[in-house]
Amino acid sequence: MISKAAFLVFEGFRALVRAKVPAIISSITIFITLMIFSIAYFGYINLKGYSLEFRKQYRIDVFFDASLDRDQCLDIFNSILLIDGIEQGDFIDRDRAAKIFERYFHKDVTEIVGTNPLPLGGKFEVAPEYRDVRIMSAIADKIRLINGVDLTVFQSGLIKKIDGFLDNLLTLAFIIGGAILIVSIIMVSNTIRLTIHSKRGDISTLRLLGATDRFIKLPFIIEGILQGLGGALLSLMTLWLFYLLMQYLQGYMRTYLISPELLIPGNIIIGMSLGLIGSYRGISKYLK
Amino acid sequence: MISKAAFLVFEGFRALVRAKVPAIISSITIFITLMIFSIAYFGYINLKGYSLEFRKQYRIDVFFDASLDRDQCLDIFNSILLIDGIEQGDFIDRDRAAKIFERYFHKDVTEIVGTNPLPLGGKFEVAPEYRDVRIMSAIADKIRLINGVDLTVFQSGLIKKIDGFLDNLLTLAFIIGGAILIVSIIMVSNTIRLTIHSKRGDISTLRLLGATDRFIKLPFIIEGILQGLGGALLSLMTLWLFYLLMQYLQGYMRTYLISPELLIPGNIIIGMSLGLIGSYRGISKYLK
Amino acid sequence: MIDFKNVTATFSDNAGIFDLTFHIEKGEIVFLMGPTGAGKSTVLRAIYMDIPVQKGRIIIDGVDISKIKKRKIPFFRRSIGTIFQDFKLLNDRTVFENVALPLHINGVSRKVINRKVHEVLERIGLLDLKKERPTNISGGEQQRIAIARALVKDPKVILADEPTGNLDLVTSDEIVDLLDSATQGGAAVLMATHNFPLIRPRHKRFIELSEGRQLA
Amino acid sequence: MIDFKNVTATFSDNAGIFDLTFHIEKGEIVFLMGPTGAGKSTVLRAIYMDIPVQKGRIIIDGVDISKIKKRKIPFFRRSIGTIFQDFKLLNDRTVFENVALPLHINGVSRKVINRKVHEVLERIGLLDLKKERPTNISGGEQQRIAIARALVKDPKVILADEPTGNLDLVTSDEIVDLLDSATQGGAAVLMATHNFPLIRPRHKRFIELSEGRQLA
Ligand SMILES: Nc1ncnc2c1ncn2[C@@H]1O[C@H](COP(=O)(O)OP(=O)(O)OP(=O)(O)O)[C@@H](O)[C@H]1O
Ligand SMILES: Nc1ncnc2c1ncn2[C@@H]1O[C@H](COP(=O)(O)OP(=O)(O)OP(=O)(O)O)[C@@H](O)[C@H]1O
Ligand SMILES: [Mg+2]
Ligand SMILES: [Mg+2]
Repeated sequence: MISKAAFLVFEGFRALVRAKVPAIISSITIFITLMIFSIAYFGYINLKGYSLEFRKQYRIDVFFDASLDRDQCLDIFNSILLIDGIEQGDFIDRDRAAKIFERYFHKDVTEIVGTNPLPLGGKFEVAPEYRDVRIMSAIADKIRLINGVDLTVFQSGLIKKIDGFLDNLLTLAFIIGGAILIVSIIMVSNTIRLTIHSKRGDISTLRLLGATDRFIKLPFIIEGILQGLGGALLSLMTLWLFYLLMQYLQGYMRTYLISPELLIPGNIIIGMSLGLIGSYRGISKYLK
Repeated sequence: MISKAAFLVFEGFRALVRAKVPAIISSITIFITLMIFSIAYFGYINLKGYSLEFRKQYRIDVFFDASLDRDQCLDIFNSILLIDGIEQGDFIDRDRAAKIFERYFHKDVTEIVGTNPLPLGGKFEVAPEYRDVRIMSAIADKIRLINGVDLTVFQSGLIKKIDGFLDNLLTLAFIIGGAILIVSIIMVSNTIRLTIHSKRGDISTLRLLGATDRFIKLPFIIEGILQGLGGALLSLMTLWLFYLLMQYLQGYMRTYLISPELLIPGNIIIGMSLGLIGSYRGISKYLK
Repeated sequence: MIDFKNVTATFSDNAGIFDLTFHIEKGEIVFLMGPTGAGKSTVLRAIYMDIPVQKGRIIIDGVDISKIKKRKIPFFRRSIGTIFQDFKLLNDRTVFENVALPLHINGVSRKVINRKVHEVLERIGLLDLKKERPTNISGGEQQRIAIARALVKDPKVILADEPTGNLDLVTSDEIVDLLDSATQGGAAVLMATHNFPLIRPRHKRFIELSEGRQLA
Repeated sequence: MIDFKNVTATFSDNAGIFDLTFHIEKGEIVFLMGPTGAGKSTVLRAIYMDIPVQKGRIIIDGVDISKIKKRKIPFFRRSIGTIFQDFKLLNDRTVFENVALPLHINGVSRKVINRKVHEVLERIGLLDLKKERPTNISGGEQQRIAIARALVKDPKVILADEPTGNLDLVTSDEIVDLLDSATQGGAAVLMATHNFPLIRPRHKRFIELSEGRQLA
């Protein structure tokens, strides 16, 4: 039994060498699949990265009652900082407010009014996992209930727009990713089915010689796994070149790269699994 | 000669029926390729759509000399409207300025100051083809030189950021699109090569019977084109379902759909071309 | 060993075999004669279960083969050595690998395989070709490899379909000798052939077919 | 018509044909004899340019075939009717389509094809099978289809490689008659065979090979 299993494994290896054209084509298919996977994933983490960067700018603005003095305002400011989800805050005194006035009207408020009548306030950033329209609205509502808070501004309109945009993109990325997954498996198993189809004569001879389905299947499956490994190695080599290019382009456009600790085992495991699933599906369908 | 050509065309049709498994698999490959193409293009026009929508918000803010009265300001406002690239403008009188003040400080300016000391100004939108950081900066510079203009504000920082982001996305989309194009051709021609490989015995027999390369090639190429047509029809059917889904989702997320006038001939032409190129490459490589 | 009881196996109304009854003993060699298209290959294919039998029973080594479960067919086929009319060699393997294949299927150890394959190639005189591909040897050489592949596993039943069609008289005679000698080990041999001059001098039993029916 | 001048075509040092010289006239049938592995198929393959010739010249119908440009080889092959030892039928076409193929390659009109294919199938007695696939007919029937495919285009040169290996004596004789009758139309026929009893009564010229060399 052991010598038979060894023979079948060995057969799988030799099948690669015996029928080079189909083996090469299957490997290329898996290689391409892995490239598409990797690039899609690369696109996805970049989208995600850009999205997180944008959400960094989400903040809640608070204005205090005009009747309160600076110290009272500071107390309220500090109590807001303790609210769950608030990461950090920026206290806005009269001078900061004047700067903001200047930013929008490009005039010094004291110059045109004589005094600085602007209200005190604070800007708050939320922790990354709270950067979402719904959650931030809830936080803004909570702040609004605090005594001495005159007004809470959360630009939910703009944020909703950006959020919506990013969500659309990520949804699209997911739809595409899911499609790619299904497509890859179909593609690989079709390619392997074709290579099996081109050996249909040999398969029927093996059956007439008394080979069980297992005996016929195993070499194909091992060949499939090896083709997957081959495709994975090819894709890693190509991705390495892609990395060099991206590193070079890093100066021109910001990109997030997949870490090699994820990329290398990921490609090898997915490649071999594709080979395994593809050949298993292919040969099983054929033998039915 | 005519009867021979007719025979070869007919052979191409019959090859589809004779070897169903390879024909179906080739059609599926082309179908998948077209789906990827269509979805990628769908993703691209959505990106483009979102990008244009964002750029709609790009504008140039202008403030006028405080010493000028309303009519003088209006004259300057109108002269700015005539500048090349300016699409439309919004004159900001004292009341509008007060509203802006309220938007940022959430107080009525007359209430806290007593009068309305805010400057007059205008907001200008540029025509779509001018919505670009470099071009808008140039326009802003031009406005700045006009007599009576106190200040021109063009938020080049924010715009640069959004521009950069969108450009990154579109660059990514183009890299992926290019990759898909190359990959599809390889994929289709590999699949067709495998189907040819499975007929290698028959090809060598045809040669021994005195068939020219042209005689051997033509049926494969016609078969390839038909497989392309089959794949295109399959993809159109699937895309139709995808459209129904998208129309249903339209309520939840904004999407731009490809017009059927582009989609239908596009898929058929690309599908048949893929079949043609794939089978031509496949059989030519094989016969060499 | 091989027992046909009113066996009918048809492809259409007038092609196939009809109502055949015969018996072949352990250690016996029987020739299946008949012109082209008479149904000789059909008889053999019915035995190794390549085609279904519509009527009657085929009993091999005491087992009614219609009772064999689909899952068990491979194991049944392992006990039969078949020489196919069209050889059915695997072109992507060497001669050695082709002959070794049935032993690998039977799960024989590598050492035994090595010895047995060398032995049988020696016997048919083609040891020199062991590293060649079937596409690179002559038609008669291919035929002898197909014979070697059937004999290498010392089967209880040997089915030979026109095993000398591509061989000259001398070599053909040697092959029939080889098949004949297999009966000494207890095998039952059924050999389909049209070559009457080849088998006439042997005075063995033969079954004659014509249009799927038994003569005499 | 077929002229070998000191032809050597080898696969290795001791396999192939060595220094063959012979001549076959228009309208002549010649048998190529020799045991298995003697080089008969190699002679035929050298003629239809399936293998390269290392030394000597082969002249067919006045043309030195080594001078034929690669692009012109298909046109040269169209003038030859070859019956391959392993038939080389296309399994994905019907018998009719297989036989019609050389005519399609030669660009004959559909009407003529129809007539000629029916004619030749009638002559070899297999018209009933015209809609069958080669996989669904017997070995001998396949062989006769291969013969029909070679004869259908009325070639000037007919190369027959063991065309009766799967046929009984009566049918074999009919086939040789058929090949012989083709010489009446002026064709040169070269038929490789081991079946000496088949050709002996015909008193035709034969070339005998042994280990790639000409005897006598
Ligand atoms: N798969 C098939 N489908 C339909 N008809 C078939 C099939 N196989 C064989 N036949 C027909 O059955 C008859 C017997 O065929 P078989 O192969 O048994 O003949 P045979 O005696 O072996 O002939 P040969 O000596 O030519 O090999 C023939 O007429 C043949 O055409
Ligand atoms: N493609 C090849 N590569 C290497 N050796 C070959 C090849 N084809 C044939 N040979 C060898 O050349 C010799 C002659 O082969 P050939 O096929 O001409 O024999 P043949 O006379 O036709 O025999 P048979 O009667 O068995 O068909 C044989 O020893 C064979 O092994
Ligand atoms: Mg038969
Ligand atoms: Mg030969």
